[in-house]
Amino acid sequence: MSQPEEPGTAPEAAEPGADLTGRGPSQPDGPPGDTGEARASRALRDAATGTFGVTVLAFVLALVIGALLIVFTTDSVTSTLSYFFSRPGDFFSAAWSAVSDSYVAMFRGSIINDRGWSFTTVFHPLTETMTVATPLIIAALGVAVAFRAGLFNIGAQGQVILGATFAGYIGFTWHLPVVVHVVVAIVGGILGGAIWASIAGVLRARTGAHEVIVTIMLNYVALYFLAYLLTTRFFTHSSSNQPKSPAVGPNANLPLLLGEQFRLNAGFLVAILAAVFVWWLMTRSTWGFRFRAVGSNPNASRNAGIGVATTFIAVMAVSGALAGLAGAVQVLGTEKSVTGGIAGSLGFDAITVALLGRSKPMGIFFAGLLYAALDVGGRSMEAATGTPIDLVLVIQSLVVLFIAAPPLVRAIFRLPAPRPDAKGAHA
Amino acid sequence: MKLELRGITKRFGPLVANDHIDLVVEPGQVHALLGENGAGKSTLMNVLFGLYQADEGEILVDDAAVAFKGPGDALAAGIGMVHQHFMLVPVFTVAENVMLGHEPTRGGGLLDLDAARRTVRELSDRFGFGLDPDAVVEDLPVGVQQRVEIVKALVRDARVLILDEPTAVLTPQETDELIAIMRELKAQGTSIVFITHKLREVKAVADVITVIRRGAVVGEASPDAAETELAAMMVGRSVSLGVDKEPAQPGEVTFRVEHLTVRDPNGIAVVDDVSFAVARGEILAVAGVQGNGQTELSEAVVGLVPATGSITLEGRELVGLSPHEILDAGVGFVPEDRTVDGLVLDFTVAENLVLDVYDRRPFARGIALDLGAIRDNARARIEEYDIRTQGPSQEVGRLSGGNQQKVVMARELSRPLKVFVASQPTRGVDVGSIEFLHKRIVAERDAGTPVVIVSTELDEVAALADRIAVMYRGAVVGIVPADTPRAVLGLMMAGVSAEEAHAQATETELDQLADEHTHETGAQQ
Amino acid sequence: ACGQAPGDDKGSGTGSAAASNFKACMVSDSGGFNDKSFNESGYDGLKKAESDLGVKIATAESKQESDFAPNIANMEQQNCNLIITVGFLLATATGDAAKQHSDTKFAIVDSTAQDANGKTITLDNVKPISFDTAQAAYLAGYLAAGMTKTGTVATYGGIQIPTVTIFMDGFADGVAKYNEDNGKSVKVLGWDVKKQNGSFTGDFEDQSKGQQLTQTFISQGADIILPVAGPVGAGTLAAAKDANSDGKDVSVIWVDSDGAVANPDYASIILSSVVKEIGAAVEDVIKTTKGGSFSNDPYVGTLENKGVGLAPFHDFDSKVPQDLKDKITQLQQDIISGKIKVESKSSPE
Amino acid sequence: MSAATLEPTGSPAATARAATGGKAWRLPITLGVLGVLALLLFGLLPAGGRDTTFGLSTSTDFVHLGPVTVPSKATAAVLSVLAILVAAYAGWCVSRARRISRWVPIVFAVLWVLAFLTWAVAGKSTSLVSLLAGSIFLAVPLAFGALGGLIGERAGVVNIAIEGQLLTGAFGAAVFASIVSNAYLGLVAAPVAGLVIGALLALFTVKYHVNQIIVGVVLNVFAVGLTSFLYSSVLKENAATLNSPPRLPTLAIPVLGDIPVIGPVLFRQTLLVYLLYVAIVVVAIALFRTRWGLRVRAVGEYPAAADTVGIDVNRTRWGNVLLGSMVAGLGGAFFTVGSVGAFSQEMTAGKGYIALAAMILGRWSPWGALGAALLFGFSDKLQQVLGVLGTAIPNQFMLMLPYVVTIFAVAGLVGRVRAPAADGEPYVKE
Ligand SMILES: Nc1ncnc2c1ncn2[C@@H]1O[C@H](COP(=O)(O)OP(=O)(O)OP(=O)(O)O)[C@@H](O)[C@H]1O
Ligand SMILES: Nc1ncnc2c1ncn2[C@@H]1O[C@H](COP(=O)(O)OP(=O)(O)OP(=O)(O)O)[C@@H](O)[C@H]1O
Ligand SMILES: [Mg+2]
Ligand SMILES: [Mg+2]
Repeated sequence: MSQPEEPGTAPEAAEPGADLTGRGPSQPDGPPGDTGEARASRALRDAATGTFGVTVLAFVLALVIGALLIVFTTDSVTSTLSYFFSRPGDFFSAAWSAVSDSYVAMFRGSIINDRGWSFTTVFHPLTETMTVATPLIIAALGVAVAFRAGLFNIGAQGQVILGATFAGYIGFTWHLPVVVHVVVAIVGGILGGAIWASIAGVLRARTGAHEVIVTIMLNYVALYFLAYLLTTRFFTHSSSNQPKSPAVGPNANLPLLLGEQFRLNAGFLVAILAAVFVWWLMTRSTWGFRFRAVGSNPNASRNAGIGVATTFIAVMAVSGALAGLAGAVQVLGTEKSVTGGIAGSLGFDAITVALLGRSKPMGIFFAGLLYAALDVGGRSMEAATGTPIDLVLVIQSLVVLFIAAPPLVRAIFRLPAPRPDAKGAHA
Repeated sequence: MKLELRGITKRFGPLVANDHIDLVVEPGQVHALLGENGAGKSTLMNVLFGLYQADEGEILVDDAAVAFKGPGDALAAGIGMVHQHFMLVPVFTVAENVMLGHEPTRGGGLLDLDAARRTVRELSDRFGFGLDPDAVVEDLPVGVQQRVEIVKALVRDARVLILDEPTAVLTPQETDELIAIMRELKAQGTSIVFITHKLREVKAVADVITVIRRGAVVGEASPDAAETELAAMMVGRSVSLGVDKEPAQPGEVTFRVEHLTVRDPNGIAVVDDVSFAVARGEILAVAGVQGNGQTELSEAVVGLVPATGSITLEGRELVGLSPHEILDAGVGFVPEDRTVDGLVLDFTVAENLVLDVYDRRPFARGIALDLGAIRDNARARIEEYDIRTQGPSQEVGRLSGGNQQKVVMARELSRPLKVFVASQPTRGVDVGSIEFLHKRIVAERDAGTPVVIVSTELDEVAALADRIAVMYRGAVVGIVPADTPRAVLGLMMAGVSAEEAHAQATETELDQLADEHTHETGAQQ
Repeated sequence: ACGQAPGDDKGSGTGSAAASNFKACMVSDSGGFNDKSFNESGYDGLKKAESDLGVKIATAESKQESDFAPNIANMEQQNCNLIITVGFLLATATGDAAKQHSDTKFAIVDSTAQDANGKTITLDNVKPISFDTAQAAYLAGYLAAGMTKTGTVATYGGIQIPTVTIFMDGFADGVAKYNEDNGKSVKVLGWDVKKQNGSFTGDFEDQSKGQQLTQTFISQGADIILPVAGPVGAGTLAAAKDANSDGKDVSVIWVDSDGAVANPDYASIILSSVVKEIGAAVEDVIKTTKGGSFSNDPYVGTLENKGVGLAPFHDFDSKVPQDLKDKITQLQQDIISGKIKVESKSSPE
Repeated sequence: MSAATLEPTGSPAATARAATGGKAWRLPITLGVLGVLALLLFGLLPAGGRDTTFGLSTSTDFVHLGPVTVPSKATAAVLSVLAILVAAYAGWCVSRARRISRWVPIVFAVLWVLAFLTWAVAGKSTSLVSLLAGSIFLAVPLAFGALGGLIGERAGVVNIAIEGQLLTGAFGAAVFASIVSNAYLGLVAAPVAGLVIGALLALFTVKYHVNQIIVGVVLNVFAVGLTSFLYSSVLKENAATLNSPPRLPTLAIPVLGDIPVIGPVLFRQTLLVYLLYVAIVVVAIALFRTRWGLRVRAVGEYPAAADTVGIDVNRTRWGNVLLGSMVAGLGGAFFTVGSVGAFSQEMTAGKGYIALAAMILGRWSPWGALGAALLFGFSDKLQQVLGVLGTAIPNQFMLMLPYVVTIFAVAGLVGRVRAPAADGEPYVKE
């Protein structure tokens, strides 16, 4: 820097760490001349108004609203309303127990079961959350890659289906040695997703066809294509007309990480690797540079000699490859056989997770775990208290919305805005 | 209307862009703001216009404090503004842009487009801008967009008019027109705040000059002060305003354009059978009124628009190659519109500085980026080009206009080149930096690179050129020596051939003639 | 809100049956408990068991297929005595869970427990509950063929899966039987038994597609339609009613439950229904399990055990000719006695 | 300044950047190839001697047109040749550097589809009226959804939540119409229900700058959760009072409704469909001809520019998101009072996403949205008709038809579309 002593410019030392490629403004250090005291009090305030504090408050807020919904829909509570004025205590104790039962069940179902009687039962919920998060994280990474390159891949769903189909088919048809089989099946899944997404990439690059349209349409095509495959002997290997494939061979299974008691499998490691890979790809590789440049300003990229069209195709292929990998992990890790609903709502949940994680690998990793925890916890809440799963969807969406809107949470809790230079770049 | 700014302070994070600035604009006064790139001029004006909220200080209109929540309030208070970064809706027509916000309607909220067209024509005729009300703004060269922006501000009859570098891409004649208008407005009692880097203009029109440096007012100057004095005040050191360069030592001719033709979708030749050659160690300046094909010519060189004919660099044919291959072949390119074509605004300074070399050594090994090398490069360029930024990792979009331009120039001039093609290379750059950039361009020439400069700025053309090619309606009217009188150039820019122009341009009628012809050109294209 | 607070005496159930410690649980397939089809019927059976038998219940609604295994596991956590899973999609998950938890009883609706490869496995603690719906659909086909005035009837499904196509198979075969017996040539639109291909809406949600498909059938001359598509069947009811107000005479044969009861507004156009008594079967298995006499013998609902059947004609009772009624009763006897074999590729093994 | 009296003309650069020459040939070439394919597949290759019968009227028509029977092979050939001529005309236009009228692809499409139908229905008969009326029917929610979406997106707010708005609209219409036993009042409740989602969308995106796509996607989940929850906890048990709404009656417009073919297709519809016609026209005019529309588009393209001329960007966005959600919500009424009556869970079945695609395919314009919705509706209905007529193609592939057709339409005919430039960008001031 030319004039470090000038008051108008931050001193060299105040430059943010080594994150050359970081998007948002991220100046952790205060302005020069900060006194230690000011720093300390600021740190305190930041803790409350900072990202973490706000995330916690967002959670609290969503749970409070969820609690209201639970209270007013639980029969044991609403029945006390009829005599609320003669004995309000009943209402409050019923409400309290309904809400606390629900949320305790949710926590026990998704994080740690403190009532468990063995290591297995105590930690089982957490591993379930990790298991469910696995494909979600991977698919969300795919969505995020496209998103940062200015493409909106709404077709993760279809790509997951193709990935699962390819991986599954290799898994239950071929017979290969240990390790090799699972690797080949995974590669097959990656290819399946990449090919499917590339259709949208190529059409976008060659004809300008908008990727949102094409990927939405391809979702349906993939769905029906799989439905068709499931009626053929070629695919189901049986004359029964159950639309279900055989299970993948033993060598094609992703190995379990914690033994038979847990469903947690090596897919979780794959998810971690994928996150690291995407981080590296987007911030440390020339490909990522190119992806991001085209995403931000295709004109300037083209002037700088970057092939915009080829980049579109590459981006979609990488994005689809990750979605395909998610499909592969789903089949080889937990589901074992291919059915029409193999993709569930993975593709759409992945969009939420990707954006909730601000399209960054670390963010996605935690967003995926959070989303999965809500999912897993919600199901155990339904099982334990009868709170319908649909209500869980409502709570889930509220949590996501509030977490994504720190200023709203601050406004509700009447917290001061964070220092301008300390604000996290919210999506 | 009297306007007063008191103690205005605006911070961007740790950066204090405006530091307790006081400014008084008297009614009917042209108040010039001078300051180097990044001094905080635009920021101050944006605060005044309600686009930014000041952290401290107050704004007084006719001695009463006002609070502008947004530009709407400022407009209502009678303030108008021409923005440095155009505030034009790219997909709208000129007429739509001009009427936006105070649209004439025909009852029922239906737009009266005809009325808007008439308004545009009237104003455009008055200033000799030659605007087509139905042209779509994004299709227009920046110079024409600049005129739209001016018309848009004038059409509202503001009582205080802020002009943030309105002349950056105007021809000298257009600038003179604008100055005439400013005088006229001033006579009617309009106050004007005028930001420019061109000292000639300041001296011509300003009543008061305030100089800002690094966010703070450093003093006032009189319009009578010498240009060098003003320049020194702005930059804080003495600046030499001319370019002292050795005469060219043209070497071997390595860059040839032959029968180059670019057609628009309707088949009209916007670059029409253009041929020229540039030798190593020589600067060819392409002069001409905006919209006569210079933009397309430069874009054709880098393969951005399809062209026929031939462009050879050291014997290698460039027509038909992709931009990637052309840049690889050693072409350095500075597009005329930096924010649209030159920079990725939400990339960092460091990233923008390697935008076209990120994938090769030393910035990449295989497909892995070397962030250290990228950062070191950024540090070096920032230092060398005096780019005012909070650091290599600041987003380029947050730099001041002139500093963004320096980023593009720094990037293109710091890789090994076999030819350098630049459109409006010093658009919006302050005098101190122009001096530096011009020196850099001359150094590139002296290192043996053929250089092509496209500029509407005759001062710049005169300062840099070894030879001048004048374009008119897509064709090269003639290629003349650098010392050709301005009057002759002016005639040529109106389509008169070089010989004829020389013949016509006798000493006595020179100025007058040049004026008229160039205006016609402006009106026609 | 000013009512009297109840007394403190806890425990005395107000319901019909005394509370029991027996807990019956149910896991739906991805259609959810409001699918107007087998999940919903199963759920109704569970609810009925709750009020009739006083058992405790817990439910888990699956939103997607990957929910199956965890949902069953959650039910395990709830210490259920009996876990009922609904739908063939849960076959493997049920098999796996049953193997792991041999002291919990399981029942699976519309399928058997299966291993990972989809092979049926017999486990001591799993009771398969399936339905030979084709038998009842066969009667419906015969009925439709006998009632059509245009000589064309139609059927369609939501998605081509066995629990859907078994209806369509039976229906088409029933029509064929009618043609054979009476030398007629009533046409069936929407399903080709031999090719196992026909008309589907593609999902179990989009009722407007069902409505349009029905409209297409009607414009191609069909006047009796059998939708096998859960809630999408509502589209058929609407389309039929619209056609009738345009002067046509179209009627509908409902599936799963008695349509005239489930859709009272449309009773006037519901000719009959192919009923699959999932609810009763579920309640029954809860009852026997609670009573300690759980058995893993497969239950197959047939005409014989009234697990499937043709619903009453309700509004159409007077319109169906007596000899057709007799003929159908006869057919039913013949099927029960085995004289006529109704076969479908999708029949339970 | 006196010299500048010359008539200004467009700068040459203006047009130079607009497009590149090669693109112009895409349309004629695509049409030409399709035309020749039609001639081969439908006209020349099939065996002759079969007839195709098209029904042209419904039983209640005032003027009863008898069905038309034509020789399949010859008719298909003639129609294909006509289509090829249209393609040739388009080519002629391009070679003369003339604008191709927007009717060209429409006329071509009609001829091509007729040729196809003549071939597909060879030896059988089908009703054209039913085919077209069905297409419109299936297009209604898509068109409403797309229209609602584009109203928001023109102001720069991406509306992925169309699905949620349709769903809550369907729910609101069903419940309210049930309670008051009046289908028309359902049409009042539907927009209000859509507004709930719209208000949340605006709150989070416009006021709190949350990523618009995330909010949209999440609101869809929210809408599913909320309506499903209310359905199972309230509606199911009280179906008779809360979920058995009357359905909108068909209203035949006098005279217009009696025109052969067109009448029953266009003018014997429910009020909801007529509202769609009105909405399309009104929004098209409002968006492109009025002050409101100009400002909205400015906000969607370049909010800062709009701001600098005194347009309140965020207020405009609020307004448009709310308006758009009401339009989409109204479209939701189609699913209940507009068609089957009762609400059921997730009954919109992804139509909101198709509507989103229709909006883009229609280039964010009301007429385009309608066209795209009709294209989708038509191919969906066609798929059903062909399936019912009997085909060897597995039903799963038939079901793909509308989706594949859409892909071809966007890739082959529509090409590059451009979203409002600020679509998805929150407007944040320093
Ligand atoms: N802005 C753009 N949008 C869409 N397509 C573009 C754009 N710019 C270029 N293309 C298309 O991209 C294709 C290839 O572009 P280009 O020639 O720049 O790539 P390349 O340099 O060959 O690729 P690479 O950089 O991978 O070597 C061409 O078909 C071109 O029309
Ligand atoms: N939005 C922003 N965020 C952060 N910094 C900003 C922002 N806008 C301007 N700045 C910084 O404020 C300083 C003043 O910028 P400003 O645009 O006012 O300069 P200027 O005097 O107009 O320069 P120029 O002559 O180059 O236009 C610069 O250092 C610039 O980087
Ligand atoms: Mg390239
Ligand atoms: Mg500036």
